[in-house]
Amino acid sequence: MTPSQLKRKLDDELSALLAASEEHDCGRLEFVLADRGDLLEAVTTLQELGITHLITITGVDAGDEIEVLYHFLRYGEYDDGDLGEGVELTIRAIVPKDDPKIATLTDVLPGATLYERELMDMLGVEVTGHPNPEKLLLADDFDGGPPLRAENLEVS
Amino acid sequence: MDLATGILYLLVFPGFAFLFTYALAAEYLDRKLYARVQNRVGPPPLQPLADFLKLLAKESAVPENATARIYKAAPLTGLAGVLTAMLYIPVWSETAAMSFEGDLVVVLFLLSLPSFSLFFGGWYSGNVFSQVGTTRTITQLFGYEIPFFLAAFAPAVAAGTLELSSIVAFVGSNPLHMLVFAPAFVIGLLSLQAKLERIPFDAPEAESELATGALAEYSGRKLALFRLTKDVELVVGAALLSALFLGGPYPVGSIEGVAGAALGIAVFLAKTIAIVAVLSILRGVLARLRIEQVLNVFYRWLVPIGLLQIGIVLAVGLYAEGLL
Amino acid sequence: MSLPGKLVPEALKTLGKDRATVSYPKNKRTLPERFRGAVEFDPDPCTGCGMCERHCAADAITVTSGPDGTVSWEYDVARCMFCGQCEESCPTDAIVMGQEFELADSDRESFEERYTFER
Amino acid sequence: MSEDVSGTKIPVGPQHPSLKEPANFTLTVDGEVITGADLKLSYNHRGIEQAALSKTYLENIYLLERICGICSHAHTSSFVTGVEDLLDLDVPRRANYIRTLIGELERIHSHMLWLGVAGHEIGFDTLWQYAWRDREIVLDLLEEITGNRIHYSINTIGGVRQDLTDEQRETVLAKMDELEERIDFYLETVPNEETVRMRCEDVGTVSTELAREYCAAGPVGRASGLPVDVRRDAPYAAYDEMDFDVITDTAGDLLARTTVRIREVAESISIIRQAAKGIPDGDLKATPQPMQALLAQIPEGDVVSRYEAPRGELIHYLRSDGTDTPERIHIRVPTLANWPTVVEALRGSYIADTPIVVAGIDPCISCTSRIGVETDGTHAGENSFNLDELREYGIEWYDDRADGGSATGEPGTDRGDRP
Repeated sequence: MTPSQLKRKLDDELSALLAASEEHDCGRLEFVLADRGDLLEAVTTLQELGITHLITITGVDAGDEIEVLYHFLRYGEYDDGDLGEGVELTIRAIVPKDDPKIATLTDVLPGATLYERELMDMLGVEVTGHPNPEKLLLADDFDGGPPLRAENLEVS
Repeated sequence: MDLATGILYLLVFPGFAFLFTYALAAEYLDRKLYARVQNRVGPPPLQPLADFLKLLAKESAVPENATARIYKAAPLTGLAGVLTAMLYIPVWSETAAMSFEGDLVVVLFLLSLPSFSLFFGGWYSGNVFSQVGTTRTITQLFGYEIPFFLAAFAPAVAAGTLELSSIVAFVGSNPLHMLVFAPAFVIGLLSLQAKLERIPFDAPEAESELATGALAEYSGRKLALFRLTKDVELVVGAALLSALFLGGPYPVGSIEGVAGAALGIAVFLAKTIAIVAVLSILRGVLARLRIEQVLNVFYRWLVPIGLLQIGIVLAVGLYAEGLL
Repeated sequence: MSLPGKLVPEALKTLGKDRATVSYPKNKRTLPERFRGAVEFDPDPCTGCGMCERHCAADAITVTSGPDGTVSWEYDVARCMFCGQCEESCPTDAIVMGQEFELADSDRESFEERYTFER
Repeated sequence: MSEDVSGTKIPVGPQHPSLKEPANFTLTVDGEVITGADLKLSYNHRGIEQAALSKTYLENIYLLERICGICSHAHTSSFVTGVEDLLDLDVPRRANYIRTLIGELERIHSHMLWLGVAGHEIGFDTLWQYAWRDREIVLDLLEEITGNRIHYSINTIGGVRQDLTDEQRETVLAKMDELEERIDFYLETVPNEETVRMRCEDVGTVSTELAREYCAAGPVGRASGLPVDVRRDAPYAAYDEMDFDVITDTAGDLLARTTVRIREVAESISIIRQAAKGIPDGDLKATPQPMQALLAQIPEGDVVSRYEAPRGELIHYLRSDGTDTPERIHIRVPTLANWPTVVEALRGSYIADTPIVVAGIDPCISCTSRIGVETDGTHAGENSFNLDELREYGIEWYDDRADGGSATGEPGTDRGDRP
C-alpha cells in the first residue's frame, strides 16, 4: 500500500471531518481537521484501519492560533513478504488561543499520556480528561508562562 | 600450655599479628585476581593496608538517632569472634593451638558472629537503608548457615568426634575420604561466599539498590574494623574449609619437629590461597542474585545435597565397619 | 537449568592477556591525525572577515576591527566545544584545529588568547 | 498512569546509586513486589527547543548534537536531513554512505555501552568491563575517521565534512572482523549464563499488545514483536542500498531485549562491511556554495524527519519561516516513547529489579531533558538564574549556612529559601 493509495483510502474514510489533506513529495501525508472536536473520532477510525502507532504530538504557536499536530505511523509489513514500507501521516488540529483546550486521547491511545503532558507544559494547551495532568518537563514551582508560547520566547 | 606460649599463640602466630597481615594479603590477592579476570590492572600490593590506615585516620562519627553503645560495640565483637576462632584450627600440624572435644561447634558459632555484629551495628545505626540491608543479611544468614553446618558435620560424623584436631588427624590418616567430602567442600565454598556477602550472594549490600546496606552509617575506625573483620573472616573460613575437607597439613602432617611445622605452614598457606583464588574467580564470573533467589539456591539445592552428603558418609562408615 | 559459570574459560584466558588500559599520564596514547583539540590561529592570512565568529555556535571567538585598521581576534578556549566549524568556514585557512587537549588551568585568564594585528 | 493504590510508597531516585541520571520513580509496593509506579522526569530540563530558535541552522547542528552523548550522530543526521529536504538538496551517494557508516558505528557504541550498564545493574561487573573494553574498538575507529570519540560533528547541511580514505576503509574492515569475534562470544555466553537468566528471564515483560498500545519504539518495541524500524520504513542516507533484516523477538522480557540488542550489533557490523566495501566515489557535499549562501535560501515550510537512533525512532519536526533561524523545532526522543512501557514493566516485579528494568529500555535522560541555555535573567519565571547569578547565589547560600544557618534574609539578593 503506497502513500498515495493510503491517502485516497483515508480521504474517503475521514471525508466528513477533514478541512484539507495533502501529500508531501517525500511521501508524508497531512490531514487538517475541520473542527478539533472530531479528533477522537478521527483517531478511532485510524485505529480501525490498523494505524495505532502515535509517534508524537507537536504543538506550534502559529501567531493567532495554536496548531497541534498528531504524527501517526502505519507499520511496514516485513514478515509476510509484502515489503510495503511504513507511512508517516499527520493529523493537524487548530486550537484558538482564547480557548486553548483539546480532548485527551489516553483512553483509546494510552501511549499519548506523556506527549499530552509535554503539550500542556510547553504550549499551555489544556488537555481535558487527562488522567495525570502534572508537569512533566518543567519544575513543579515553575511559574513562568508556557515557555514555547510566542510571548514567552526569549529569542536573543 | 604455659602463659608465654599462650600469649604467643594469641597475639603473634595463629593469632592477631599473623591474621592481620595474612588477611590484608588475602584481600590484595582477591582484588588483584578479580581485576585481572576483568582485564583490569588491579591495586598495588599495599593497597589494603593503605585503605585500612586511611580509614583509621578518618573521623568516626556516631549518628544522632543511633543507640551509641551497641553501634560502637558491634565492630569489635565481630573481629574478636573471628580472631579466637583461628586458635582452634590446625595450621602447622594436625593439632591446633588449642583443642577440646566440641571445638568445631565453637568455631562455627564464632565464624557466624561477624554477621550478627553486622546486623546489630546496621539495625541500631538508625538509617532506614541499613535497616533494610540488615534484614537481608539475617535472611541470607538463615539461608547459608544450615547447609554450612551440614557440610561441616560430614567430616565430624566420619571421624566420630567433634574435635577439629582429631578430625584433621582422621582425614590425614585415610585421605580417600577427601573425595567423599567433595560435595560438602562445594557447599562449604558457596556458604563461605554467602557468609562474606560476595557476588553472587551480595544482595544485602547490593550497590545498585541499597548503597552499602548495613554499613551505610559507619565511617573511620569502626568501618576499618568491619572491613578487617571481613578479610579475617575470609582467611579463617578458608582455613576451616582446608582443615575440614582438604585434610589440613595432609601430606606433611606426620613429620615432626621444626621442619614439620615449617612444611605444615607452607601447605596451609598454599591451600588457603587456592581457596581464596577459587572464591575470587567465582566472584568474577557470576551475576548478583536477588535475596529470594539466594534462599532458593540454598534451600532447594544445597540443603538436600548436604543431607545426601551425611548419608554418603554414614554409608561409607557402615561399609568400612561392615567389612571389618 | 544449566550450570552457572559460562564465563570461566574466558575469565581464565583473560588472566593471561596484558592490560587493556594505558597508564596515563606516564605514557600517553598517540592521537589520530584528525583529532580536534584546541584551535591554533595564524594571524598572517587572516583578513578579519569574522566568518569564524559568525559560525561559532559557542560564541568562543570575537573579532573586532579597531579604528586605525587594526583587527583583534580573541579566542576563549573555555567556551570552545572543538566542533571545527571555524576551521571549515575560514576562507583563508587561518584557523587549524590543533591536537592540544590537556587544557585544565586554575586561573581564568589563561583560557583567553588575543591577537591584534594590522589589516 | 498510576492509580493511587494504597500501600507503602518508596521513592527511587532522582539521586540513586544505580540511575546515573536524575529520573524519579515513586513505587507503590506491598512487600517486595511493586504494584504501581509513578514517573517524574526532567530534573534538569534545559529548554533546547527554545534555545534552538535563537541560533542559525548551522549553529543548531552543534547545539542539537550535544543533546546526548551516545546518539549525537542521530540528532545531527535527522536535523540535517530535515534541512536538506527544505532546501531540496540531494546529498551525493558517497556522503550518504559515510553518514550510514558513522550511524551504524554509533549504534554499536551505544548498544555495547548499554550491555555494560545492564551487566553492572545485575551485579555482573565482569560483563561491564568486557563490553566497555570491546567498545573501544568502535570508539577508536570513530575518533580516527571523524576526529572525536563522541561528538563526531561529521554532518553538515548538504553532506559530510570528512572523507573516508582507502587506508581507513581497510582499518574499518579489519576492526569489524575483530569485533565480530567478540560479539559471537557475547551472543554465545550472555543469554546462556544461568545467573543472567535468573535475573533477566521473565522480568519486566512487556507483551506485544502492551507495546503496541503504548507505541513503544526501537529495541524495546522490537523485543516485544513490533516491526518498527525507520531504516526499513523510510530509508534515509544509504539504507535503501543496504541489505539488512529487522531483528525482532516475541518474548518481550529483559533477556529478549538483551539478545535483540546484541544481534542488532551483529547486523550493524554487516551493514558497516557493506558500506565500507561498496562506497562509491564522488564529492562530499551537494553544492559548492558557501554555508552563508545556503542559510539564506531556506524556504518557508515544515518537515518531519525520522531517524532510527540506537534507542528507537527519533523525530525532528522542523518549521522554518524563511529566515536563517528556525521558527519551531520539536524533538521527540525515543526514550520518551519508551518511558510508559517501563512503568508497565515495573508493575509486578521486585524492588530489587527496579534498576535493571529501568535500564532495560536503555533510558537516555539527557535526551529527555535536552540541553541547557543561558537566559539573561529577565525570563518570565522569577526563580531562574543565569550562570553568574547562580554562582553568586551559591556562594552566598553557603556563607549563610556557615554562620549559624540564619535565614537568607539579606535584602536585595534574597532568592527565597531554596532547599
